[in-house]
Amino acid sequence: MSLADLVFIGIAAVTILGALMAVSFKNVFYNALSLILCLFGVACLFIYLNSEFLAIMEVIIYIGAIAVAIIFAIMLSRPMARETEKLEAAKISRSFVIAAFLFAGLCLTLHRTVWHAASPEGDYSMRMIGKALLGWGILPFEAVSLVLLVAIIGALLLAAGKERSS
Amino acid sequence: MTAFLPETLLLTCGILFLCLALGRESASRAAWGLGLATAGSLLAACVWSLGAPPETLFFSTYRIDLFSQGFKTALAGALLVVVIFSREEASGTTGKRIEYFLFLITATLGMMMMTSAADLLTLYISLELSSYSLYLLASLKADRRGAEAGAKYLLFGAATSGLMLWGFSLLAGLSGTTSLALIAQQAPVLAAQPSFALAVVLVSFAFLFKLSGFPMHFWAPDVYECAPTPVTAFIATASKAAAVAILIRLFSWTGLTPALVWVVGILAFVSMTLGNCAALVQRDVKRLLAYSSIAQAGYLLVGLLAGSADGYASAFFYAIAYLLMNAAAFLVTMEVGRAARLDNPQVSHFDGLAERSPFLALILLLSLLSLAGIPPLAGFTGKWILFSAAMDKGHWFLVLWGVLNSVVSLFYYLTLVKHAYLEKPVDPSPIALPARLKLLGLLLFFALVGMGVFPDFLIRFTQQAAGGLR
Amino acid sequence: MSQSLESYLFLSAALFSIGVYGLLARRNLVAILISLELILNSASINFLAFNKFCLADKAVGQVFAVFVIALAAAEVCIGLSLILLLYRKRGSINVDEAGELKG
Amino acid sequence: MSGFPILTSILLCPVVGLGLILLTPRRQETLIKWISLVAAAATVALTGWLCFHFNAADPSFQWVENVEWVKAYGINYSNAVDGLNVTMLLLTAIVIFCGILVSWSVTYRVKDFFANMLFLVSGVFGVFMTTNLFFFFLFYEVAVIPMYLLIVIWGSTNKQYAAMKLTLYLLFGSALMFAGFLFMYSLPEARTFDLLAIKQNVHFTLQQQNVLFLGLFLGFGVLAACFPFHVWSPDGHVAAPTAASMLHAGVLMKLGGFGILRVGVYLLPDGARTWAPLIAGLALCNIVYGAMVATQQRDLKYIIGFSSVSHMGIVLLGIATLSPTGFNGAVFQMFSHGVMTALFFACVGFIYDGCHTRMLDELGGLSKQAPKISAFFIIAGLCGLGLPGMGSFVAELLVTIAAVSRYPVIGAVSVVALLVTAYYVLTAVQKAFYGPVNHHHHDFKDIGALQFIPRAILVGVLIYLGLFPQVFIGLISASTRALLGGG
Amino acid sequence: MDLALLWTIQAAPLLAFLVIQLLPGGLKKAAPLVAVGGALAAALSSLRLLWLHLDGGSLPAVFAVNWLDVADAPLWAHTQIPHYSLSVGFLVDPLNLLMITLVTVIALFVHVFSAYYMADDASRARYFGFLSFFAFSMTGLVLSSNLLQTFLFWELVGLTSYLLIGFWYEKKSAGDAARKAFVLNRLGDLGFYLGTILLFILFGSLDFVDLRADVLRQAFAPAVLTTLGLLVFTGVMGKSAQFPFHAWLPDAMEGPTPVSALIHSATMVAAGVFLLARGWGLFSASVTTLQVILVIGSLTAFVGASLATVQRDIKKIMAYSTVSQLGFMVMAMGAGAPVAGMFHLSTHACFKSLLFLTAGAFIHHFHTNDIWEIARGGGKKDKLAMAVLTLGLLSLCAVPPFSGFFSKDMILEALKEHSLFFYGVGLFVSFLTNYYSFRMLFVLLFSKEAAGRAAAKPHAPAAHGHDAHAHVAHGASDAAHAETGLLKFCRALPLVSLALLSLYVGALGTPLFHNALLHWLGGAEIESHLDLSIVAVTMTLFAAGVALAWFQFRDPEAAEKRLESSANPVKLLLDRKFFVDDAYVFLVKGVGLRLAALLNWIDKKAFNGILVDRTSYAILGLGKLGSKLQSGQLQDYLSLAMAVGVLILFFVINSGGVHLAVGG
Repeated sequence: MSLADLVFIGIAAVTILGALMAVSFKNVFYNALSLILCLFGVACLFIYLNSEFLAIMEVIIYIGAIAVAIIFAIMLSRPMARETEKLEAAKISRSFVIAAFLFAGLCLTLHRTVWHAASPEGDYSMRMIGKALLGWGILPFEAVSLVLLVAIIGALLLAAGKERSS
Repeated sequence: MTAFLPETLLLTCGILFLCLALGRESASRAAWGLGLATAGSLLAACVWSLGAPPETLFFSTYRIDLFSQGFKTALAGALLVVVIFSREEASGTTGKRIEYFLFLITATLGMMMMTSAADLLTLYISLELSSYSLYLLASLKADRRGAEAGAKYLLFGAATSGLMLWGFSLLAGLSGTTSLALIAQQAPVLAAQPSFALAVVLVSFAFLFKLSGFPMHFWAPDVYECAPTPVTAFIATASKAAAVAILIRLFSWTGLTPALVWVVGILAFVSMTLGNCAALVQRDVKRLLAYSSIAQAGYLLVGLLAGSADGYASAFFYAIAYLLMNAAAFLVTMEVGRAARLDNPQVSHFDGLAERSPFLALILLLSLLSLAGIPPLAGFTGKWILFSAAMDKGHWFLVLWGVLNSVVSLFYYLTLVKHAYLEKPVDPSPIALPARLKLLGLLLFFALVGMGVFPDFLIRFTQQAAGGLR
Repeated sequence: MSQSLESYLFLSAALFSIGVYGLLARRNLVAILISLELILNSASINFLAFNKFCLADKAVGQVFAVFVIALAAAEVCIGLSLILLLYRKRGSINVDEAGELKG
Repeated sequence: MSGFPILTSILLCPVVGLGLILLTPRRQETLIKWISLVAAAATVALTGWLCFHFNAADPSFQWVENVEWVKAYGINYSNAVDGLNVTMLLLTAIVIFCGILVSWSVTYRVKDFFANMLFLVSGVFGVFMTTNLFFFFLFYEVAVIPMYLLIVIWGSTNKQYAAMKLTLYLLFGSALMFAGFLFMYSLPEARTFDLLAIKQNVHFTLQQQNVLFLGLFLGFGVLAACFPFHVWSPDGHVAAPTAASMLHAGVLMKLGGFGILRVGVYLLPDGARTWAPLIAGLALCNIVYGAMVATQQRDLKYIIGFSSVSHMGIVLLGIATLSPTGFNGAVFQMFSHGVMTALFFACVGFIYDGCHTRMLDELGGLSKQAPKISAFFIIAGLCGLGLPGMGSFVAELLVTIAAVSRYPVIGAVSVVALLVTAYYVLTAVQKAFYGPVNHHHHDFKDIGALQFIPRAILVGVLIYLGLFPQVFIGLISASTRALLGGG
Repeated sequence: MDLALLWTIQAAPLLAFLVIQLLPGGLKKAAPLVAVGGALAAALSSLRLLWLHLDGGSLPAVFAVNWLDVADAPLWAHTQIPHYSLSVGFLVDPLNLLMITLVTVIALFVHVFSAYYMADDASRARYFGFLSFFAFSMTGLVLSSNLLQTFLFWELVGLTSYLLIGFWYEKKSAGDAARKAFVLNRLGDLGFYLGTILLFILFGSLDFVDLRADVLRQAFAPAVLTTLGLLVFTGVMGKSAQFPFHAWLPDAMEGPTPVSALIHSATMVAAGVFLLARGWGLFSASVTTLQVILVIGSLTAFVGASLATVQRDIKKIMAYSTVSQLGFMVMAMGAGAPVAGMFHLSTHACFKSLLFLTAGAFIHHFHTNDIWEIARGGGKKDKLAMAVLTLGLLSLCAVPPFSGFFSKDMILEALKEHSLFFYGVGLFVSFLTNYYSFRMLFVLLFSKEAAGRAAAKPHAPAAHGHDAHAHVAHGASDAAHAETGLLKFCRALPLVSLALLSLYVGALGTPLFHNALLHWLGGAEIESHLDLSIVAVTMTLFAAGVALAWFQFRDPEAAEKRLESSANPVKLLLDRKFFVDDAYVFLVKGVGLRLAALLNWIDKKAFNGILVDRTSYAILGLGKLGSKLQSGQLQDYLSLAMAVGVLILFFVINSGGVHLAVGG
């Protein structure tokens, strides 16, 4: 087992741990912080998958924007940060059973499947990504801008709401 | 490229609305006119594009064929209907008129792109475009209940899109490509893989969410109830049609293994039964219509699981019929609600509708009977060919169950009819119907009867469209 | 070989399941949103893993993942504003207190 | 026999009438009534003409009309008639004509009422003339919904419950038909909904026949009020307004018997053979059980309702014999029972309008006050109890002959109903019409000339049928023989 | 000529009926005239027909047309008959001619008498309409050429009987009696109907001319013949009031008395006996059938006669007497002597209608049916009535030379030849007949007239005053005074004519007239030879009967008191009419209606309750459940969706494996 493998295992462990903490801490603020940890792990995994670009994106957008926005929102509503929620045993066990079975089923399925095989070697460069975005990905690329636009306007509208209607 | 005209038009109008949104308050008065113009010209463009030869655009990620253009026409029609509904400000949209129309347009654009998407990525983005617009539309009425419904819709939808993404990734991993055409080529070989079935299930879950079929139907009653009525109508018509389109595409690409047929069959079974039974105990008409739409999703699935060209054609036909009859039903619901100064008319508000407005009562009668599948209306013919396709594949039990379900459904439809025709109204003042709605009602009337009695043209059209799917 | 496709997939499946667990178990809407992010991330991992092991064109998976991230951002944007709206209207962001619509 | 599309013209009469009524202003009530009457009279004239010019010796379908409708699904708008259809068309025309005359006194929502009546009857005409299963089903359901409205708006006595029950029950039956029709279509040799083409091209296996026939029989049996699916019918009869009851019991229920013959027996003779004993048993239940329960009723309309159940049993028994004689009897019974119950309801409706009650205990001495209406009722009652000289006697005779030859025990027991029927009919007559005048209805007036006409027509038909049955049998016997494949 | 006459006989009463129905309100008074006209036409035509065929040369003649094709293939697996059809038509043979003459002539007299009797009734147009319709049905029955046609008219006479019994329908008892009559007749007719149908299926023909004993015996096994014969005989039992179906006949006296005279004594009830003669081929084909017929006839004769001995109501006495005499006729048939039966039918028709009309005359006058009341009212002062009554009774008691003597003598003779036991029964019944006849006569004759009766009893007691209804407005004496000459004529003519007929019809069967009637009916070989031993016995019995009656009723008032106070099992048995009515009440109310109530309950609870209501509740419950599933909790929704998803996942994995295995 190479070092890379060991590190990989470590990263995977951190990711899983982050994820577990992100859902299990009762305080939502800790959840958000755990999420950041988890996302960091994911970004590292992306590097393992030869996608440096995506790793950077993950850090910039996910951690830099999304996670921060979440923390922002938590901070915006002061009580939220302090509040620890009471969890219902029934709900927890229900969810746990479903998630466990889901995991088992997914693993079983994934394990049994023969995947399309391709060489891991190839051009992972940003240039290729840029070409793809302006090539076969042009329509989604244009569309996603519309989506973001809609999201922003919508968010403004919802968040502002009161001011404009009155 | 001319075939891309409808989308171009929508995009242009969307930008126009965006500009308006930046403008002054007074601009919102022009919104309706502009919206109407948009929808009208869109419909014209779609009809015009029907004649376009089949082609693929944007490096084979976008597919123009009779099927997609047909559905786009239907979507444009739905948009037109909803815009006509939106002349008066729906409750909760005050001050958000421009955004309202903008979201309508982006949602329609997303749905149109869905019908044409030939690549997983395009499909994903267009789906999200329409979904996000719909989430926003549904929560426009930013009150307690509206926010709750919006949040439920969004979270449910986001979870669903997570599932879908998983499905997409599995498809990509199995086939080594994201092009749907290429996936379709490999589908017969891939069908033996358990992950493939899983992927199809996951993806169809996402589309079931749009179709509001079991088990992804839970958002529907709550959202239908709380969204502004025209928005509910839009969700119930356009979104549904788009879901049918994409389900047809999906099944025609991936094919249906026996196991999947079982799965879809069981989902259809539960959907029909649950929707119809739960509708029996509803008092809120919009909620009732939501459950009815869950049941209708079940019928549609019965046709879809036939997996034959006939099945797809009949699902197409039924989607159009469903669009029309739901539009008619919501037209009446909206007007009754308006007369009662309520956004959520209860069954009792329909009392004496036949005296207050015989025309509305007639439209209601026709739409509900059509929903129940009573001849000689569009819903009947649709159901006939839908179930006929399923029967061809030997799904006699589902067919029988479906028809029995429509008997059950007749109970609540007729209850509504009874309220309209029999009960004495609390407020006997006549309901004045604006001319545009009257005209729309008349059009829907003729469309429902026409599709029921002279369905040949449309059936041939849908069969031609379904024939060109692969 | 720990860095096999399967190990990525299992990891992603674990993330996915954890996300689902959080989605189903947490009461706090923000926590639910966080769980959703886990699910989306697991999908991203999938895409990139397949990108490496299954896809010939190495740009495809990456592009897909980029879009996933972009849309996740949009989703969080709308989601957070909705949550805040709900918080304003109800004074609570617990999901089980938003149960007025039922039946 | 191509040329003038007379069948479509018959169908168009009520449809055009309906259109005209919809265009007529709501206040022009008399005009609306006259439009419907003229439309109904036109159907009587046309069906009468049809009966006279029908070639009774030819067992094949005549006056074939065929227009391609939905090519992809083998749906043709095709009409054709044989003896069976012709007589049913005539029955429908007679009953609707009388029904509209009887409804002359309707004052509430006149326009809607007559529009519904004409709509309903269009459906019935359609069923009786079409040879395409799609249109068969279409017309069938077209006839159901107006019935719901008629009951729920103009009905009485627990009308909402009854109307809903009736509608759901009938549609439940039609659901089975629906599945059966689609199954036939789905067979590779078929790919069409055309009755004649299916008969010609498709060779059902015995198992298919057995399953399909059972399904279709249950479907049609519901409409024919076959035991134990009869429960909708008495309630429905009771709640419906007069003319609707007439049409309902007189014509709609006959759709069931007609369907069993036209679709079930015609297409699936072997299936019919398999299930015939079961049908005979159920029919016996209908006959005896219906009559027994009728003795316990206190409401005149309920009595008639259960008597209909009993009489429809005779139709079913005739069908179950699977012999031309039995079929003749069944069809004859459908016709005469149609006319008879129409007469019954025409009388009870009038009495109810005048006395505001139908309970036997609250009636009495009506013969004294209103001898004419009483006489009509008594005549209908006598027909019901199978008095010779009336249509029902001949029908029962034929059915009993066929039944005794095929199922001696069932045939013999079925005759018991004649006794029970006599008991309840005479009890009803005695309580409602004999005895001293009840104070509940001291100002009840006998029928006038206008209301006399429709009832007199019905009585005339009944007696004519009873005296000259061969005229009727001659019309149908070639066709009934052909049903089982005989020449 | 024959056909025209037949049509006249058949159609004249129908025409009268229709004309009466169509008479406008103002002309309703003419109804009696129309009806009498119709009856007269029929009577004259039938006499003319009889005259034409007296030599019997061209008989039997059949005029029939096809009525209904039934089948073109064998109905029964074992039969080879290729074509079944039913016909209608006239059959003319001596039996028919005798019967039709009898019917039309008596009908004519009754019509005339009715004109007197119903003169004051407001509904007499309806009455005469029904009466004419009865005449039509009865002539149809008599003239019909086959068994089914007979059944057809058989039912129609039943209907008119029903309508006329219930003529005064405001009275509950009248309605009840009418219904009872119809339903009991129906009960019998079920057998008739089934028998006819079975015969048709097996034999292929119902024409009387085809029903010959030798042919039938060749075609069928004895058991089949017995079954057929007994089935048809049930109809006879119903119509001719044979035990245990006789219960309706006494109740039928609720109808106007002329109706009783015509329908319930002379013609309709005799139709059963007529049918026995008509279908003699069928009945005589099986010895067992005849045996049963004989037993039933004897029972009936005994029951009728014994019950007649305790009645106070003059019409009831006569009704039971009719039952008894019908039993006699049926006995004759059972003993294999149809000619004797028919002979007795003819004579009985004359004297019994005479007796009923006399009773009617009394009732009309005294507004009571009770013989004691009539006697107190001065019944014996009505000389004409008393004279014809006595004459009729003597005829009934078979005293020579009255007509009853000859016919009854013939029956007794046949019985004696057949079996001594039944001969004994016949003699005993004769004795009873003598007893009750003279009981009535003595009561009427020896009672003392009560003073001021008319004033004291303006209305008859409810229990007896059946016919009083018509006269509510009038006092008795007023009515008497109001009788015009025409009405008196209408009263007297039938009485006298029938009396004469009662005297002489019997003679037609004696050597005096060369046994004309018997030859006519049965051929040349039948002779009536007075068996002096029988005459001696009957005369002894006559004397005994009269003596017993004299002994008991020479003082009617005392007898009345004595009867009221006495109590013994025999009296109880007779008072309760051998419990036959109770048995019927039990069967109908205790068994039939209870069963019906049970079925009704099942219909409500089981079919309506379970099939409809419970099902819909279940569906609604499912709906409530489904709506409860929609709990409002987002995570419940998601959990459910996910759980379903996981289930599907495992399903897909497993079936995918299966698929792989199969594919591999």
